Amino acid sequence: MNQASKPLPVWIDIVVIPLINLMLALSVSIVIIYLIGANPFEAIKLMIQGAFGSSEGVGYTLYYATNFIFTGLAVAIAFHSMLFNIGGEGQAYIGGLGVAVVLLAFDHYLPAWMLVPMALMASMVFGAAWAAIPAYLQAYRGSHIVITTIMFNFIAANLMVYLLVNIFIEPGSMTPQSRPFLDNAWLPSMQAIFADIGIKISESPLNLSFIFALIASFFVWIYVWHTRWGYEMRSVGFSEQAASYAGIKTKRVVMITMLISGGLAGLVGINEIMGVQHKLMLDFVAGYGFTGIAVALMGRNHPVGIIMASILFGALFQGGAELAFDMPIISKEMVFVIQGLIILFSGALTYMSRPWIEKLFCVFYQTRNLREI
Amino acid sequence: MTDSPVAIELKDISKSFGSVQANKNVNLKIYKGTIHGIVGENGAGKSTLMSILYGFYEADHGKIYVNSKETTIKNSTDAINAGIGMVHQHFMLVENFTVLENIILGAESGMMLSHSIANAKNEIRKLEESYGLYVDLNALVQNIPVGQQQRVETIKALYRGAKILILDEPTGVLTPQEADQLFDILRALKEQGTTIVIITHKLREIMRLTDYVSVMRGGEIVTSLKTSQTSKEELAELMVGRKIHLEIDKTPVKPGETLIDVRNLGLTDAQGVKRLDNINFQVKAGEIVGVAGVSGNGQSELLEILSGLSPCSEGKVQISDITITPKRQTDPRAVRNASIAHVPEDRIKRGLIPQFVASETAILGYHNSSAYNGIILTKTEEIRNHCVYLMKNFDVRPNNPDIKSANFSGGNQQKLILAREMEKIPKVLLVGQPTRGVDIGAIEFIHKQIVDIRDKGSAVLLVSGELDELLSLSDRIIVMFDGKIVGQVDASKADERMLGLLMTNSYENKEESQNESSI
Amino acid sequence: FDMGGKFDKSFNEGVYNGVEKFKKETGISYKSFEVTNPTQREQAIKKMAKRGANPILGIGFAQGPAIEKVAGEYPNTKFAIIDMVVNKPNVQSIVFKEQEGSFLVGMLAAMASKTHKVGFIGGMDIPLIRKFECGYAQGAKYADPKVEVIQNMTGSTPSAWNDPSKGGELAKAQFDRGVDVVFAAAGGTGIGVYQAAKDAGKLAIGVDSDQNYLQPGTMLTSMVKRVDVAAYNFYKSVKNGTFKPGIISLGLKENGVDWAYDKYNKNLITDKMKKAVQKAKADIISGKIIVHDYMSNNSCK
Amino acid sequence: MDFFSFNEILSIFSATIRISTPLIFAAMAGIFSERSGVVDIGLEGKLLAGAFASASVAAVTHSAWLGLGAAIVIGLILSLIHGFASITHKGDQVVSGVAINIIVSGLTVVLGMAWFHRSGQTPTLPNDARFMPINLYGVDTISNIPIIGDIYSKLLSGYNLLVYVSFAAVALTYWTLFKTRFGLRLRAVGENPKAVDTAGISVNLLRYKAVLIGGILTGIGGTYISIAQNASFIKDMSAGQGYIALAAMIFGKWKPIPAMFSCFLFGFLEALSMRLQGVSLPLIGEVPVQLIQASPYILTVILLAGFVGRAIAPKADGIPYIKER
Ligand SMILES: Nc1ncnc2c1ncn2[C@@H]1O[C@H](COP(=O)(O)OP(=O)(O)OP(=O)(O)O)[C@@H](O)[C@H]1O
Ligand SMILES: Nc1ncnc2c1ncn2[C@@H]1O[C@H](COP(=O)(O)OP(=O)(O)OP(=O)(O)O)[C@@H](O)[C@H]1O
Ligand SMILES: [Mg+2]
Ligand SMILES: [Mg+2]
Repeated sequence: MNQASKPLPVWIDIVVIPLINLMLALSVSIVIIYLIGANPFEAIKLMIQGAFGSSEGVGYTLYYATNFIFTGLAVAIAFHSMLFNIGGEGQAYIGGLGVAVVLLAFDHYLPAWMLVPMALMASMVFGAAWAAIPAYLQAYRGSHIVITTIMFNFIAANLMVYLLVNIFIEPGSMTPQSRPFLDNAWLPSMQAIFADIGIKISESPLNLSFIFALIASFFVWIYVWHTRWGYEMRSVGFSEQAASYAGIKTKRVVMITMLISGGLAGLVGINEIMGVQHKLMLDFVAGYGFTGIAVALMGRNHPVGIIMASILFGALFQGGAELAFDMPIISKEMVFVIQGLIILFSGALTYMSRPWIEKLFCVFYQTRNLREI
Repeated sequence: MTDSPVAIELKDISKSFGSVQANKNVNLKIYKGTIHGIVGENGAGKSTLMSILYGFYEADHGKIYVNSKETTIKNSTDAINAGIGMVHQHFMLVENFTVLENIILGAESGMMLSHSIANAKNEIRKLEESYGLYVDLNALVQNIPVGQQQRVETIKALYRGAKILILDEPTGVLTPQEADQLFDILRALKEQGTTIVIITHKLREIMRLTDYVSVMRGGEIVTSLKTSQTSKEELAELMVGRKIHLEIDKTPVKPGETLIDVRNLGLTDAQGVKRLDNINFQVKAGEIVGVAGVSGNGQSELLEILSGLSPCSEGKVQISDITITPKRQTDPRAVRNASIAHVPEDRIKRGLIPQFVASETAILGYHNSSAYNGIILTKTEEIRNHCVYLMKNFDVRPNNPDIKSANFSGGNQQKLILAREMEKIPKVLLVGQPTRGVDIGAIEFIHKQIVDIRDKGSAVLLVSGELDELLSLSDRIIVMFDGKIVGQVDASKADERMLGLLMTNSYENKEESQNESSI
Repeated sequence: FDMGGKFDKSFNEGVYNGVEKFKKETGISYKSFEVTNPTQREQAIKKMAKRGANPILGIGFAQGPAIEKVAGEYPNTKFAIIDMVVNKPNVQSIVFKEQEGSFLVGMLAAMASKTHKVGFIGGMDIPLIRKFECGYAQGAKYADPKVEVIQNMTGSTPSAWNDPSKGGELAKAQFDRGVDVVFAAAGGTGIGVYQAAKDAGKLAIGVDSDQNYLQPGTMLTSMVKRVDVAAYNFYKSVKNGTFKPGIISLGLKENGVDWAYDKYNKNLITDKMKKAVQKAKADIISGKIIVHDYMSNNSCK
Repeated sequence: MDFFSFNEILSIFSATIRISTPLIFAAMAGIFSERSGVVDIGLEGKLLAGAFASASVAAVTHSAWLGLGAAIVIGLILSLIHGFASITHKGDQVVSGVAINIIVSGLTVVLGMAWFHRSGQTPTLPNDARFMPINLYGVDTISNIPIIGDIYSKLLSGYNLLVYVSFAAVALTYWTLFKTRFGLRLRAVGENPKAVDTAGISVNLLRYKAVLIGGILTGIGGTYISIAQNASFIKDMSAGQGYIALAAMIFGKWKPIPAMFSCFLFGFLEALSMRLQGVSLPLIGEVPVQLIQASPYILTVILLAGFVGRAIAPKADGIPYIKER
């Protein structure tokens, strides 16, 4: 969206500027942490250590990143058709429902290698189905997708409470959650996978879904930029009139795009339900759908950017949790503040420092040129 | 050159966008009360120079003198205060505002709108009367034809008290009649002391209208001349740096089988207005049929139906292998598969996707072809090579498939679209406004390509607002008025005057039909 | 020690008070953590165990599975969980008979009501909240067979526990239907219910902690769930070496639940009401009255 | 259907008005902002911040008015931040809004704990530090007249001042947008900022003004939530109303009066759903609570699909204005 005004070496745009933004966000956080009476440098050290300092920390970071990659991709792909899918939250929730339905129905009868693809399908189909009505209404009735997807988030929440309390609940249980799946319906954890090949890593919720997320990113990249369908999708996004001139069925493209988007969001269900919780429960989406919006925008709607932004957000979540754990004075809300500041500086004030750097860069080059003369 | 005082003087103006130097040490004097033309190829830097004068861009260095006083123009407010007004090439109008609201925007006479509106109405009446600038003040801008929109822009400038008026390619989108009216207005303005700077690609207009003319090339002013002391040919050569053939060499027509057969075609729009009424004509292979008409008389609708973009409500069309009736709709994809190519009238909105790189635009509409697709993946290399090939064939500059489509000049965008549509030598070629806003070097080239493809046996249907283009390219010309065909003439036997008369068939009804016209 | 995060405020505050009391008395420090998403529950508990924290207390039913898992991995660490049953040799499960406390406040509501209509406002429609509601309705019917119990749930998303505006509107809607005493089991949402009751001159009943002080004159009573005592006792027992795994079920008899009677609501409770409630309490303790538990069959009958 | 007596219908309508008030403030704020071309997802955060500021200041000073003032100041500050990111630095408007929401959600609790030591809640306010319901002139006498009196006393009278202010805000928004010079320019800048720029008006300044007005309005809206509708701040008490307001604004096609009515619609559906819980419908029997709770959202979708045509946003909405293009 932002047009770079003057050409600078690429490394400045993708390395230096993001770093500066991160620094700025951290400086503001430091001031706030100092004001509430904690040692800010200790806090930041804890946060970084928590996120990346141990294989367990990294595991958690990547586990969160997995969710963000799915929801970020969902938002991004819709964006390429100029559709603002705010419904990732609900689609992920329903995607998890799909996973649970399949696993609860078949975990007694089928082996793991059959359950995994079935659950993958179910998560995507359910997520896509939840996106289908808003998509249809947008394409054929002109209802604004932002409103309909927001509404569908609420509807999904109500549906899930109803189902969990009245249908899926384990009899006699206090908790509105389904029975745990049998072991064969658990997605292998990274720890187990690494153990198989002889590498020991500490336990974390990180599981095979992370690989699925990377594969999904790759597919999105291929789909958007290297297939005719992606071409059509971007055409519709940039110019509906030109797209129809080119013989593209714009309404169908809107439908397909939203179905893919919903399917991607639904994959959160694989990570959470099949990979980590091993049962259907309330509120397992925990806002990942909304975070996906920020992730997609920060990642410039490109899979590589989304993966990087997801890891940043994963680190914020994990590091933040560790920070709150180890520094009682810092509450989870304080961690929100730090996260918000980082989003603000790296996502919205992205180019704030650019003019300065441009100047610096010019001066630097001029002096170098002078010296050469 | 003369003793009349200098209204504007530019000294050493330079401006670059990144690595592109759009203006290089430009020096220019414009005399008070004259009409000064600026010509130059696409991308020569004309618009940039005028935008600097109007404060839309800031020059990297150089000085501007207005009425011999050095003036800093950092933004449009400065320009307006210095008495400069501008009619931009792409209108700066708020489409869903009324004409009146657009005129007073930024020049309101008080806090309250009602007050401003009352005041403005009187003043605009005065402008209307003294210059013949009539507009419907209460119409929404999006509902009035471009000619009217341009008047709105002009009134906007005058309403702000402009004594110096800049017009960037004002006639690009106007019909000859509208252009004539504009020139009358400009002459009236000049009479009353306004200084006018006009950018145009049409040398004929320069010769008819201006007192002085400056030629730009590669960001520099090559020369400034008194119009009476130069000629079209000289200007053309100065612009392009080589000789230009303004005449087209054409072999006699050798018509083949009928490829477009339109019978009793009719179209009634959602409001129940008849946009097309009982249209009948044929186009044969190896023949160029031109469609003349004041814009808004059904030419665009005709093109849209033939290209499958919109359905018809009556009659029958046989085009290539495709039959179109009200019951049997078709779509652009089927049309293209039947070897029908379409160069749309509005290149920015339909013909290309500004955000796509050139190679992507180069396959728009053909993107499903197996030449560019594997089973799943697109063949990126093939697409790029194809684009490079098209660019070479049609002399698209810069010859780089990785540049965003938006960043080519209009003429080059047009060449790329033409290249795409003509490369496969379609059976039928539908072309709308092929040279709108394109410099004469490119026009020469485009005309030659269209004649070439006809000689290769394509049936060409050409919709254009340029009468001389129609006259020199077409073999036959049909004239449309109010959704009907009011005349079919042999191009070799027709002239501009005759077409003009046909196009305005019943002049008294014209105003009415324009109000009904589409956006 | 672990805070059950998003659940209700009054409830967590109770635990906090109990733990603070223990800390003050013994000088033993503790670590707490508030979760923001389901995955963090296990993460936090495990981390505490790993760091050698002993004992560890999980608060709220949502912690159950996490405690169960971690307790298996750290068999030497002593755990306790409130509001949930976990069958492990090193886990003490502390559950409350909320239905009994709710029964008593239900009686009070019915007796205080002039319209024979009493209200219940829950947070989310989940079993725990139905347990409250069910006991409340039984108590109300016991005291006044003609009474009508009108119930509402606030929502289906976590914001249902923090939406006082909606709580207030729900209360007003119930008042419009003739309710004049309302019991809120909805966390932060309850604040709005109490405020609405005060603004409308009706009565309200608090939950978990003694909330009578919040709106004196409006708060008829509170259904007190002595999580503070439970937490305190648990730590104490570990310290004294009297820790016993298994289920501890705290009802009226064990002083785990009760109704609040203090200086703030003295004037609202007549002697007659007080007597009736005290009698019922005794009857429940003695087993003469059996309050049906929603959990036993996921139904209120 | 005979579930609802006349009195109950009146009470549904008056609940509708009470529920709609913060939505209206936020929706008007959204209209100002988006009409100028700046998307404002941060409405939610600004409402919450306003709620916190007014409750805190009112708790300390015992003055509702000072609370209101503080909320407005906070709204302005947050708007400046949003403007700084998305107008001055052409940053992504949605990301900026999301960031503001997250920061506010955290910071209100952090500050609340630091100042009032009550897990993020502010002290309960006495009535004289709140905006209390006011009775319109002559309510006591008129209320005795049947029907008309009921309508007057129950439907028109008895709201707090800010409810009436919200109606005034709608009128003022309408007037500003469509009757003043400022409004003309504002609408123009959201449609075609280039046109505004070439007309000699600063695009950025205009957008800042619009966003700042939005800050004032959300400040009032937040004040309503914490010290008029309620008597203290509770964490996350805006509970998604900012997003609903955004939806209402789109539903109302970025026009003040239709947007107000869509706020009413949301409010009404919510008020209705509260009263439908536990009521059993003929034939169907008792409807699950969740279905009733979801009904406002389901109905909105149905209405959107059936009755409301394509909503067309201001053309430049969400697009930072970069001159050199
Ligand atoms: N905003 C911009 N950013 C980058 N380069 C620009 C920009 N505007 C113009 N240029 C460059 O400046 C050159 C001159 O552009 P300008 O618009 O002045 O041409 P022009 O003479 O008006 O062309 P035309 O006849 O097509 O209107 C172009 O070749 C282009 O490369
Ligand atoms: N963002 C940009 N980057 C680089 N060059 C640009 C950019 N925008 C415009 N240009 C250049 O500016 C010049 C003028 O652009 P403009 O949009 O005025 O087209 P034009 O050539 O004047 O159109 P027309 O053919 O209708 O007269 C073009 O040569 C184009 O290459
Ligand atoms: Mg130009
Ligand atoms: Mg041009």
